[in-house]
Amino acid sequence: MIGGISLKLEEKQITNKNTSSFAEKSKYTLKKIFVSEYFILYLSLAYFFILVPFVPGLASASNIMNLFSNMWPMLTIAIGQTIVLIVAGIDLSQTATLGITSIIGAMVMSTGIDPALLETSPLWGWFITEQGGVLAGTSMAIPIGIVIMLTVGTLIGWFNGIAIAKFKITAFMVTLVSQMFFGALAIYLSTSQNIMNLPKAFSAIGTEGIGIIPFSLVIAVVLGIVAHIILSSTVLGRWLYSTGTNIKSSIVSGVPTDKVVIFAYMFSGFCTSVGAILYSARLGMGRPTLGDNMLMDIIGATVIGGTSMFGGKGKVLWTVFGVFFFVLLSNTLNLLNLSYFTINIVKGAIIVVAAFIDVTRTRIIAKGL
Amino acid sequence: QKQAATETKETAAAETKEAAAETPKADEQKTILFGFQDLETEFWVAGHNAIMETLESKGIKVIEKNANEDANKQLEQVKDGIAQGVDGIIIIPQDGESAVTIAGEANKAGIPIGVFNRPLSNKDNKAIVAVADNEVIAEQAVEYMAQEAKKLGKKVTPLIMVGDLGDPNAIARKQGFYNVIEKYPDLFNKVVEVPTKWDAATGLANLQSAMQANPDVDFLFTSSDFLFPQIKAVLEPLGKWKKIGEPGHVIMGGLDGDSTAGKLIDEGYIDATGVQDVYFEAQAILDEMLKAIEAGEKTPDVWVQDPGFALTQGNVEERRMDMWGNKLREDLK
Amino acid sequence: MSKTVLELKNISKSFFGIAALKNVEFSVKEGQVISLIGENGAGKSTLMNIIGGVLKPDGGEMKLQDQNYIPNTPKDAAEAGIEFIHQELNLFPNLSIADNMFITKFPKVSQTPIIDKANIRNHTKEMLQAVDLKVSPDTLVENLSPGERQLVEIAKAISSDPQILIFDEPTTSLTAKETERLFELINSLRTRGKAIIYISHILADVMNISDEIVVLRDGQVTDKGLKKDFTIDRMICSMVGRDIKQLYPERKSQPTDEIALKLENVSQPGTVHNISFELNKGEVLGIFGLMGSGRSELARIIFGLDPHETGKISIDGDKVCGISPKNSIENKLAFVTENRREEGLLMDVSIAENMGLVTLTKYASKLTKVIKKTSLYDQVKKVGELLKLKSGDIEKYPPKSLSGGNQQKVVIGKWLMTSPKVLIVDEPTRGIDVGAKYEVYSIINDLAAQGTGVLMISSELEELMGTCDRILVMNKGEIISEFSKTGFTQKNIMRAAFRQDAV
Amino acid sequence: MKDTVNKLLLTLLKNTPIMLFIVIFILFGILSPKFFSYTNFENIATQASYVGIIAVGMTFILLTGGIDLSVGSIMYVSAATTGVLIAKGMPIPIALCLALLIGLVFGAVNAFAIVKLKILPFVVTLSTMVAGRGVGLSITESRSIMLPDTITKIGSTRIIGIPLPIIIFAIVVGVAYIILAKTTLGRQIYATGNDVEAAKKAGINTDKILFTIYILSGLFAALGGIISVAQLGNINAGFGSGDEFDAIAAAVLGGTSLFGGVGGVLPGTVIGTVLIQMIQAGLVYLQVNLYIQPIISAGIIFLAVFLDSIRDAKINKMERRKIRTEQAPASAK
Ligand SMILES: Nc1ncnc2c1ncn2[C@@H]1O[C@H](COP(=O)(O)OP(=O)(O)OP(=O)(O)O)[C@@H](O)[C@H]1O
Ligand SMILES: Nc1ncnc2c1ncn2[C@@H]1O[C@H](COP(=O)(O)OP(=O)(O)OP(=O)(O)O)[C@@H](O)[C@H]1O
Ligand SMILES: [Mg+2]
Ligand SMILES: [Mg+2]
Repeated sequence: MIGGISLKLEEKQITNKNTSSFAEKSKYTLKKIFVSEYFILYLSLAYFFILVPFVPGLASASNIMNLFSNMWPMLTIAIGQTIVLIVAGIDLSQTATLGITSIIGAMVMSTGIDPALLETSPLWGWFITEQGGVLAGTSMAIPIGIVIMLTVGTLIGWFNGIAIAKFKITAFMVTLVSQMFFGALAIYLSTSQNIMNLPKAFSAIGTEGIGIIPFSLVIAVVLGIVAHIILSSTVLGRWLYSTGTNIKSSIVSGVPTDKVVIFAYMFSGFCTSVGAILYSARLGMGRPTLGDNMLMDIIGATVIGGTSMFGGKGKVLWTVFGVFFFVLLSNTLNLLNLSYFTINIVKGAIIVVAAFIDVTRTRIIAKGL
Repeated sequence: QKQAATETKETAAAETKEAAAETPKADEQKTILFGFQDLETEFWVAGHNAIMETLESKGIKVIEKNANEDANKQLEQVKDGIAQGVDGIIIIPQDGESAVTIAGEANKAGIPIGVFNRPLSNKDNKAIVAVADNEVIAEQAVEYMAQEAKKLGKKVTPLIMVGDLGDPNAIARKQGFYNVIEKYPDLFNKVVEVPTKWDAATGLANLQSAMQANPDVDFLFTSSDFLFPQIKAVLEPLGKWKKIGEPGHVIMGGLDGDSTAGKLIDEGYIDATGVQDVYFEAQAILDEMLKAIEAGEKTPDVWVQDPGFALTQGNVEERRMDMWGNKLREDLK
Repeated sequence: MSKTVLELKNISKSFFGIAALKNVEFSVKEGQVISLIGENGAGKSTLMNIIGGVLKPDGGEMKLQDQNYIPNTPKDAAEAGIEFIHQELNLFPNLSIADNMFITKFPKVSQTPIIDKANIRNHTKEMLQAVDLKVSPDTLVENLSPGERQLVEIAKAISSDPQILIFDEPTTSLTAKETERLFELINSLRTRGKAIIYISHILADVMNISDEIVVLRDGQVTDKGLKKDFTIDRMICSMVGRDIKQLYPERKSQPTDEIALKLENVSQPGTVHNISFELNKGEVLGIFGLMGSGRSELARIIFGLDPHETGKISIDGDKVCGISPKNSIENKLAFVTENRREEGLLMDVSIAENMGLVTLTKYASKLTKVIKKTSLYDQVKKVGELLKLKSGDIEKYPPKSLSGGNQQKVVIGKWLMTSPKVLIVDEPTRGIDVGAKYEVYSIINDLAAQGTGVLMISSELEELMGTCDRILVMNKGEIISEFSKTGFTQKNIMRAAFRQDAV
Repeated sequence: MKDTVNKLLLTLLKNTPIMLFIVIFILFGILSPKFFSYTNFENIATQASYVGIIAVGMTFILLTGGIDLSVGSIMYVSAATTGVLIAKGMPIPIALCLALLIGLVFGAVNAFAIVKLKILPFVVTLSTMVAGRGVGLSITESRSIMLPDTITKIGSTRIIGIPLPIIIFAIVVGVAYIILAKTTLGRQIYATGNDVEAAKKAGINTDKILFTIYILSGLFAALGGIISVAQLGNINAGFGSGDEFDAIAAAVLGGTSLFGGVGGVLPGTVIGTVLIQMIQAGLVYLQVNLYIQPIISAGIIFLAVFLDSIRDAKINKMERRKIRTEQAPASAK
C-alpha cells in the first residue's frame, strides 16, 4: 500500500520485538495501539467512553443512531476530498456543488412550487412551474433527478479538473472560483428560495432504511468501499498516489497525469452530489445554501484522519475515522450543553490536542521506537 | 389574505394573555431545548434574550444550542436534544424550509416544538409558530418614508441595501421595499441596489461605491438596522448625514429596530424603522408551549402572527418602548 | 608533518536498527586531500553528514583542533569552519545564484538590515570566475543545468574560506574540462593549508588528487593509506572485497541490421537541429558532448516529453514516436532520465511500487483494472534479483532509504519491467560505484544481446568507449560527428566535442 | 527584429496582472464614466487596504508553504478587546497597542504549535480560528460594539490629502517588500518555502523564520482589524469571519504559490487585493443584477488566473534555454 507504507513498516518492526514480562507486554500493546493506523479511531472511542459517565444520553441508542446519521453524508463528501488531496489538490467547490446539485435535483422532482417565491427564477415557466419540476409526478422523476444531480456534480468536477490539469491553474484558485460561481448560480436559479415538496420516496433515502440500517449508511459504505478499492487495488489508484507524490516522475513513467487529476476532481464532484442527495433527502428539500458552513469541517476531518494536504498520502479508512472523530466531537459538545463560546474554544483545543498526539505518534514511529 | 392574518394575530394575542394569567404548576422542572442560529446581530441577541428571559422567568431548565447558521447542524442538535429527552423544543431556524423538517423530527418524537420568527414554509408538519412578516414590516417603514418624500414635492432617488441573497428574509424585505416603490411610480427615480451580504465591511465598501456613482441618492432603506454605523461612515464625509429638517437630509429607514436605530430616531437622523415585536413572539410561543405540555398535547399546531410595526418619527413618542432595541438600550443602562 | 585538524573516533550510526557506520576512525590533516571511497551505501555520505552537523552519531566522538566537536546543526559546522558540498545538490532553485551563495551570510549596507546587492553580485561574479562558470549572478538556479548547479555549489562552499571542505561526489555532472578546473582549485586550496575530504567513484580522479585514501565497506574502514601506496586494483579490492578484473564487461553480441529507432531531420528551434541517425537492434549507441550540448534535450524529445517542430522519429520500422511518454511506452521505448530524484523515482513510495509503476496496466485485470499484486510483485522481485538490488524488503522500503547506486538500479528496473525495444539511458552511472557500474554495463550488454537498441548518453567518455558500438558527438544541438568502434580514441572524440576539427 | 518583438512580448506577458488590472479598469470606466474618478480610485484603495494588510501577512506565510486560517478571528479578538476596553474608558493609544499585542500573541501561539509541536499549519490555524472566534464572542457577549468617534476619525483622517488607511497599507507593503526582497530574512523565507529540509541543511534557522512570519501575520491581522473597525465604526459578531479566504485569494491571485517559495507582495498581493475590490465596485457602479454580480466577479477572477497560467506557459517557453543561439542563458525573472 502506498499511502500506508511507512506505518506498516513500523508495525512490523514492533511486532518483531521480543516481549517477555507482563509489564513489557502491556507497554508493548499500548505502543502498538499508539502507532496503529487505527489510532484516530481508538482515540475517538477512548474519548467517547471517558465522556459517557459525564454526558447524559451520550450512549443512548437514539443518540448513537443520531451520531451515525450525522456521519454518512459528511463522509461521502470527505471521501471525495480525500481523493483530491491525494493528488496534491484541494476542492473548495464542494460546498457550492452541494447547493447547486441540491436545487437542480429538487427542481426536477418537486411536486409543487410556490409561484410567489420562484416566479422570478430564470427557470420558471419551462423547467419549473406551479405543478413542480419538469418531471413532477412522473414515475421516472426520482431516478432521473438523482442521475441529473450526479451528472451536474461530476461535471463541475470535470470543469475543475480540466482547468487544473490542462491549464495548470492552481487548484485553490480554480475551486475557489467555482465555489463562488456555482454558489451564486444556485442562489440565482432558485431566487434564494428552497425548493419544497420533494416526493416522499426520495425523502425516504435520507430518513428510512432496511430494517435498522439506514439507506444513507448503505450508500456511504458502498461509496467508501468503491473508493477504497480504487485506491488500494487498481491501476488508477496507484496513478492517483504517484501523481500526488511526484508528478514529474509520473509523467516520465507514462502515467496519464492529466486524466488522473481530472478523474480525482470528477470523483470529488460525484461524491459531493451523493452527499447532496443524502442531505436533500434528509431535509426534504432542495437548498441553494446547503453546504455553506461545511468546508472547514470536511477538510479538517480529512486532514485529522491523516491524509496529507501535500499529496501522495491518504486513505479512505483514515477519512472514515477523521469524520467519525469530528462528528463525535460536535455531538458531545452539543450534549454537554456548553455555551456557544465555550464550544468553540473547546473544539479548537481538542483539534490541536488530537493533532499533537498524532504528531508525537508519527515521531515515535519515525524513530522506530 | 392579509385581513385574515391580522385576525389570527389578534386572537392569538388574546389567547396568550389568558395563558399568561394562569400560574404554571411547579411540580416538576421542565427542560426545554432552545436552538438558535447565531448571535451575529443584535436582533438575534435580543430574540435570544427575550426567549431566555421568558423561559427563565417560568423556572424552566434551558438547553441552549447554537447552530451557527447551519440548518443541518440545527437538525442534528434537535435530534441530540430529542435523544436527551427534553420536554419541549424552541428553535430559531435558519429558514422556513428547514423548520419544516425539524418540526417533523419533533412531531415524530412527540415533543411540542415552537418556531421563532421564521415561518414554516408549509403545513405538512405541526408547530407553534410566531412570526413576523418581513415583507409587511418593510412595507410599513418604507410607506412612512414615501409619505415623507411626497412632502418634498419632487422625485427622489431611492437606494436599498440588500441583505444576503441566500437568506429568504432579505428577499422578503427587498420585496416589501419594492411594493412601495411600485405603488408610487411618479415619486421615485430608478432604484440603486447595493449588495451587503449581511456583512458590514462589504456593505460599507459597496455603499461608498454606489454613492460615488449616484451622488443624488436622497432616499435610503437598509434591509437591516445593523448597517447604520456604516451608512453614517459613508454619508458623513459626503455631507449627507443630516438630521431631519436640515438641508441635505437623506430620508432614511431600516428594519429590525435595534438599539442604534432607536438612538438615531431619537436623535432625528432616521425617519423610520420596521420593528419585529420579539417579546410578543417569545411570550406567545412559550405560553402556547406550556399549555400544550400541560394538556399532554404532543404536536400543537398554533400560528401566532407578530403584527410588527414601523417606529417612525410620527409615533416614536407613544411606541418607543415597544421596540426591542430601545429596551436593550434601557437594559444596558 | 602536517597537523591533524579533525579526528573522529568510534563513530557509529544506524537507521531503523540497521548499522550504517560501525566504529569508524577517521582523521583529516591540514593541507591534505583525503579521499573517501567505497561502494554505494558504504556509508560515506552518512559519515560526512555527521561531520557536517546534518546527522547526529549514535556513538563515538569528534575532535576539531583538539577541542570536542559536537555540531547540532549544519550552521554549527559552518561556524566551525567546515563547508559541505552535498552529493544531492542543496540549492534553492527559486533564488538567484547570488542569493544562494550568501543565503546564511548576507553582507548588509552599513548599519541597515538591507542586503548589499552590489557587494554580493561582485563577490558572486568572482566566485563564479573561480569555477569558470559564465553566467550572470542574478540567474535563477532553476535555469541552470545540473552541471552548472554543481559548480555553483562548489563556488558557494569556497566563498566562505573554510578550514575543512567536504566534496561529496562533486564531479557527477561536470565535464572533463571542468573537473580539471576543479582539481586546480583543490590544489590551490591544499597549498593554502586547507583540509579537504574528497568522495568519488571515479577512481582515476581519486588517484590524481589525493594524498591519502580511506576505503569504507559496509560502514567499516577496510583499508587506508597514503596515495603512493595505492593502486586502482587495491582500491577496488578493498571496496568490494574481491578482485574485479575488468572495468567493462565484454560484449557478447553484435548489433543486427534491423533498425530499432530512426530519427530523420528532427529539429526544435532553440534546442536541437536537424538530427538524423539510426539505432539498430542489439546496438549500443553512445552520445557524447559537453555539458549543455543538448543531449538530454534530444533524449526528452525522442521520448515525447518535449515537443519537436519538424522531423520524424520512428521505432520498430513504422511506429511514430516522440509524441508523448504514453505513446513511447506503448511502442516499447524506455527512458532512464539523468535526474533520478526529480524525474525517476517516487522517493517515499515503496521500491516495489516504483518498479511496477510503468507496467501497472500489464498486471491488471482487463475488466476491473484491479492489479494482480502477486504476479506484479513476483516480477518486480525477479528484476530486483537480476539487478542485484541491495535493499530491505522491497514492498516496504522506499528508494529514500537506498544508496545512489541502488536508487539507479530501481529506475532501470522499472524500465526493464517493460521489456523495452529501445532503451535510452541518460547518465546511467552518475554517482554509482565501480561494482554497480559494472553491473549497469552488464545489464546494458544483456539487453543488447536480447535485441534491444540502447541509446546511451554519458559525460564519461571512457565508459562510452568501453560499452558502445558507435558514438555520436553533439555540439550546440547538432550531431557533428560519428565514430565507429574502430575509430574510438579519446583525443579524437574530445576534439570533436570541442569542435576543434569542425569544418 | 524578431528578438525585439519577442522581448517586448515577454515584458508584456510578465506584467499580465497589471495589464489585466488596467484593462478591467478601463472597461468599467467606459461602461460607467463616473468610474474614472480619482475619488473612486481612492475609495477602492481605502476599502482594499485592510484586507490588503492581512493579505501581506498571508503572503509571508504562503511563501514558506504554510497557511494561516486564523487571521479573521485574530482581527475579531483584537478589535473586540480594544473596543470593549475603550468603551470602558481605556486611553485609545494604549488600547490600540494592546490590540497589536493580542495579534502578536495569537501569532506566537500559532508559531509555537507549528514549530515546536510540529503540527500542520492548516490544523493549528484551523483550531485557533475556531477557538479565537469563541474567545471573541465571549468578550463581546455577541453584542455589537460601538466605537467612539475618535476611532472613526482615524479611519477618515487624511495625511497630505491621502486617507490614512491607504497610507498604512502603503507602509506595510513597503516594509514587506523591503523585507522580502532586500533582507536576509526575506531571502531565507523564500529558501525555507522552497524546501525546509534543504534550508536546514544550508544552515538556515528555519524555526526562527517560521516564528517570525506567524507573529508578523498575527500582527498584520490585528492591524488590519483596527483599520477595518476604524472605517466601520462598530464591531459585529461576524467581524472578520471569511476574511482569511479573501486574504488568501488576494495573495494567490497576485501570483503567490500555495506551495511556497514563489510570489511577492509588490505588485503581486497588492494587485490581487485591489483587483478584487475594483471588480466589486465596478459591478455596483454598473448596477448589475445582484444575482449576477457574484457570477461575473467569479468569471473575471477566473479569467485573471487563466491568463496568468497561459502567461506562465508562454514565459517558460520563451525562457527555455537556447542551446543554439549564442545568447547567455536568460537571466532572473
Ligand atoms: N536517511 C536515511 N534513512 C535510512 N537509511 C539511510 C538514510 N541515509 C542513509 N541510509 C542508509 O545508510 C547506508 C549508507 O548510506 P550512504 O548514503 O552513507 O552511502 P554512500 O556511501 O554515500 O553511498 P553512495 O556512494 O551511493 O552515495 C545505506 O545503506 C543507506 O541506505
Ligand atoms: N537554462 C535552462 N533552463 C531550463 N532548463 C535547463 C537549462 N539548462 C539546462 N536545463 C535542463 O538541464 C538538463 C541538462 O541539460 P543540458 O543542456 O546540459 O543537456 P546535456 O547535453 O545532456 O548536458 P548534461 O551533461 O548536463 O546532461 C536538461 O534536462 C535541461 O532541460
Ligand atoms: Mg553518498
Ligand atoms: Mg544531460
